[in-house]
Amino acid sequence: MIFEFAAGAVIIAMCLVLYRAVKGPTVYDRILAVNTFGTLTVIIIAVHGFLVGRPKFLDLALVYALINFIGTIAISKFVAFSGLGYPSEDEEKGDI
Amino acid sequence: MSHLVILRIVSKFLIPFIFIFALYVQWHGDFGPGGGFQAGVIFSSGFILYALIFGVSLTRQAAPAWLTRAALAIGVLLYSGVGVAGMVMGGNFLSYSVLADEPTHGQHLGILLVELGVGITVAAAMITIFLTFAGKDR
Amino acid sequence: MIAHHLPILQIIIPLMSAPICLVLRHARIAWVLSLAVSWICLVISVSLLVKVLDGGAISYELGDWAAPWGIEYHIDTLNAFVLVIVTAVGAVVMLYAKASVEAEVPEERRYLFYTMLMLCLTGLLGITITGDAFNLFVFLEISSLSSYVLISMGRDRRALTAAYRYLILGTVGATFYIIGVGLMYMMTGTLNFADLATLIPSVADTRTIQVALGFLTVGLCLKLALFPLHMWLPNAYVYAPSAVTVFLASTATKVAVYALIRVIFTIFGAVDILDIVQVRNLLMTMAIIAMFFGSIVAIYQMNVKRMLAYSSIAQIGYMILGVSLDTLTGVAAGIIHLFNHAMMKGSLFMALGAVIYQIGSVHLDDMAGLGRKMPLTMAAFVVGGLSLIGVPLTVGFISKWYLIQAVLERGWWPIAIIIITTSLLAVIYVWRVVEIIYFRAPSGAAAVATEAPVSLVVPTWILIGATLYFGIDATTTLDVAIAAARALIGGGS
Amino acid sequence: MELVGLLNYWIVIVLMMTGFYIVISHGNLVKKIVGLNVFQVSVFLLYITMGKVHGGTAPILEEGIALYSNPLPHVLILTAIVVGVATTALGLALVVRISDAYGTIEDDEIDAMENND
Amino acid sequence: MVAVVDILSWACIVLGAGFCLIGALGLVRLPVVFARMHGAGIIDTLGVGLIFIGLMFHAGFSLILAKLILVLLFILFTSPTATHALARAALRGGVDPLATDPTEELPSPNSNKGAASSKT
Amino acid sequence: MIILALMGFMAVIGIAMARIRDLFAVVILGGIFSLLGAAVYVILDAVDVGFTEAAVGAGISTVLLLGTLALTTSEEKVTPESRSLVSIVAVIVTGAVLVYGTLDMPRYGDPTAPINHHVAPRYLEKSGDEVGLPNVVTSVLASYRGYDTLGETFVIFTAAVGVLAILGRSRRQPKRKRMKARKG
Repeated sequence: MIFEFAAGAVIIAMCLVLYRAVKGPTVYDRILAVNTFGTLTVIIIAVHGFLVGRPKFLDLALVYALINFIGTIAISKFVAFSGLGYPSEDEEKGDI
Repeated sequence: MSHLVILRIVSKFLIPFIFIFALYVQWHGDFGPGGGFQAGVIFSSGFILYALIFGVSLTRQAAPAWLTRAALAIGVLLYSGVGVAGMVMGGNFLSYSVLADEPTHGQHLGILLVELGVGITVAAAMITIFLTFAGKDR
Repeated sequence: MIAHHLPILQIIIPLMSAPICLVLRHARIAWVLSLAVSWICLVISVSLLVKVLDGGAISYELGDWAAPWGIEYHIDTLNAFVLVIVTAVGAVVMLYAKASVEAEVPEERRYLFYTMLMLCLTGLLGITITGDAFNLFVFLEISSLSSYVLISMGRDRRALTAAYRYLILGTVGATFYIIGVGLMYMMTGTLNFADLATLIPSVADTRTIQVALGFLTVGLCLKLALFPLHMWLPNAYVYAPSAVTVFLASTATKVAVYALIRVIFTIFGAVDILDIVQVRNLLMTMAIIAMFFGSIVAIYQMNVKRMLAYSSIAQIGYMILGVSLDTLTGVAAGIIHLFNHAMMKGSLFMALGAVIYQIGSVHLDDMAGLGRKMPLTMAAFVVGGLSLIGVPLTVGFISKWYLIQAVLERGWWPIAIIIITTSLLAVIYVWRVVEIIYFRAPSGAAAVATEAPVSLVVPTWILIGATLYFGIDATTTLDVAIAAARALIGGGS
Repeated sequence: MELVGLLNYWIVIVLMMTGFYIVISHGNLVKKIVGLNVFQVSVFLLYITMGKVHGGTAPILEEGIALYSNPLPHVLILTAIVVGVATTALGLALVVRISDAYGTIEDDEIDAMENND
Repeated sequence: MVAVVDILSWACIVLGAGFCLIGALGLVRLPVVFARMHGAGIIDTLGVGLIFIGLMFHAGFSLILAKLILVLLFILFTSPTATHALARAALRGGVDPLATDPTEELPSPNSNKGAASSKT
Repeated sequence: MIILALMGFMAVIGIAMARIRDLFAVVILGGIFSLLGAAVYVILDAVDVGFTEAAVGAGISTVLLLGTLALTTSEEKVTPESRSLVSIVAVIVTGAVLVYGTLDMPRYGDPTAPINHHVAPRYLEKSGDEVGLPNVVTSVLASYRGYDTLGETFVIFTAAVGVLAILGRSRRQPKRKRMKARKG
């Protein structure tokens, strides 16, 4: 019962956050929304585990959190520098 | 973004845990969700995080091109090697039961090695792909 | 011992050679390895064919798990025959590749080229040999991904867009295929071809299965470039490196046709669902349109490679027409045309590759007068062209003869007339090239051209030799094709 | 009301068609790839949906649990996800090269340039 | 005893869920990105924290508790860091932290001029 | 209920992705789409798949898409109307065919569906004895259908080598050209 309530509340919160993600207006709003959305997904997964009575799979929540973090960093970095890395000019990096 | 102190410290602190988590996922795949593929991706995501914060060239020092290339090949060769071993030991290709005295032991061994192969290849592949993209000049 | 493992060795040897090529990082060694592997594959596939002809279908259970639970390799006459086609072309292409690749691919990417070619070969063999619907998808993707990369290695920048468009359409096709497989799986609970064939009849009248058949057909037709879904093909063939064009033109679409035959005749063979959904009539209509469209568009092409690409679309039409007839002769004609078309298209594209090697272009105007400058190559081209038209003593005649016979058996003489008409259209486009290469004075690069190197001419003539040999004495190929067709039409697997 | 059991499938089909629409209607090369991703994820959902059993749980054996969902679709989709990401990576690599060679990633503009070539 | 734990857990989860809603509302209603970060912050700390603490009461002493603590710790570490990185990026990108009018279009290199959807 | 809500979100995001022209926003929404998809997989009991989709779809794919945008451009031009009309027709026809196909399907979650009776029960009942692992997905993945997984590994191998072949720089390439390209 309590878990259903929590899941419902989180879903409503997701709805609101989703509105922000779709609406924008700036990229930063979207990034913020994505980050929050990821957190909410982590909650949903954790709560769902308890809801069905098999809360063993919390490793998944950890992966979600991790990916969420990396994704946000990557996006922020992309926005700040328009690139993902610093390919330094004077280096020989034989990729092939 | 390397001048951002907070980011650097937090990620330096996190990256070892990411690798440990990847290893956990790799070995825990038999009992819970996870396995070679997921572990490989998580392992590579540690590298990706490092590359995002500290730059591609530093990451290339940690994972040089020859190493990732070798790992790519080693992973798939390990997988198919297990299969061939099954053939040599008298079963069909990829039959693990003949690898040890008892079928279930053989299965365990085979799955362990095979998942390891998958993990190595996937990690190497993801690192290669990411670094090739991030290291390309505009 | 070894004989028992032949089916898997067929796949695993080229598969494992790819990572070895990657670590060796040396173009020459990679080529030698690929060459050795491709010839070993040819030997294996021929011995498999012999074995199948002697002792019936072979089944190989991977991982020692019995069929519906594990994955099974099931080799009957049809796939043994297709295996021989693929490996034979692969072996000859490897001979051809060295000189051609050295001219067209930068030094440091050559070992990657051979790695990819090995993976592509493996993927095609894997599609052919497998008895499991999802395993087919996995190998389909191996071959597709590697062929996108191979195409993108062409020198022209349009190679990139050709590869990209092929990637998008190919992936859509593959996704349609897995939707179809998913729907079939949903209704039957199995993925094994033989198992599907026994279970499908009981659910054949459900709408889900009908839709599944539709999606499988559309997905595979995208891969095999049947008429309205052929958009990716011309550019991909034109801008790919020559060796890749030869390889893909003579194997990739053939294997996709094989997969379609497998779906229609093995999985859905035991039911008359084909009549319910009208798949067969649709295929036939499309095949006939493809024959006309391909031939007519080919006439207007100035780039000879593109001309042959459109002619391929027409030839695919012949194959599908044969398959859609659903009679013994028709299916046999379709199957034998797989083989024959692989031989003649392979040799034609090889000849064009030699031209590119020497004068750097296959534009019709640039090729003027080449008949005297490169006599051997151009003679090969002419023989290949004659075979494309269907002149007696070449393989093209055999397949057309059987196709017409099959059509007449059904009493559909208008279609026979259509076949003859499109052959006449082939005369036009082949004649245009012949006229220019023999009856015009050479100019530009062609004026100083010389005969192509031996390593290009010999593989070309190997395939031309096959074209002539199997055109004169078609008993072997015909026997195999008819045996394969009989196994298919007999219902079930 | 027996069609309620199909509602999930219908939503999945809507998702699939959204992805398919993005692939075939948009001229931007990156967006096509994004659409392909959406398309594939939805097809994966189709498989996973058909593997679900009411009252079942994740197919990880444990004492005291009798009903599990069907593991086979999961296995197939694991494979398919890998294939999907492989295709994405290759497609994006091609897009980068195309952008280098043509200076644009719009299909129409590339077409125009190719016709001039 | 059991009842006390249950009530505590209920209270935590209800509170946490409430904070999630408040945070989400803030994300929608607040004017600019820097202000909206506060809403996100509520979800990332109080929302997640309380819900997870509530779940921990349910889990009791087991491996699940350890995993819950790990996930919670991870989120508590990474969320502020991510928000920090985002704030830096937004500042660099030219979003004016003092702007109050939500309708004001803020110039930034990547702001989506094309967000207004086209009728496709 | 949770599933329907999440799938509904996915549909909303999908439509938004089709309409928004800022590619950057599209990629971000794509990330959410994958994350939601992953959550749906988990709720539908496919924990392994959810795991993978989260790591791959939401993680790697998004990062790669961002990398591509960084190397190209992030604004999409308008698509001609005629083309989208044709596409809409094609999509509606395909969708209608699929919906037609669903009508005879076993209902969602039906334990008596054929899919749960032919091949799968053996995995659930016997894999504990035959393979001896609690995670049936791993048993099927690595043992029963281990050959598919071998193919899958080769697919990712192909992709990595292919990306190298398409994008990789040679070390013999002169540096000056690259420096100039970067400055320019």
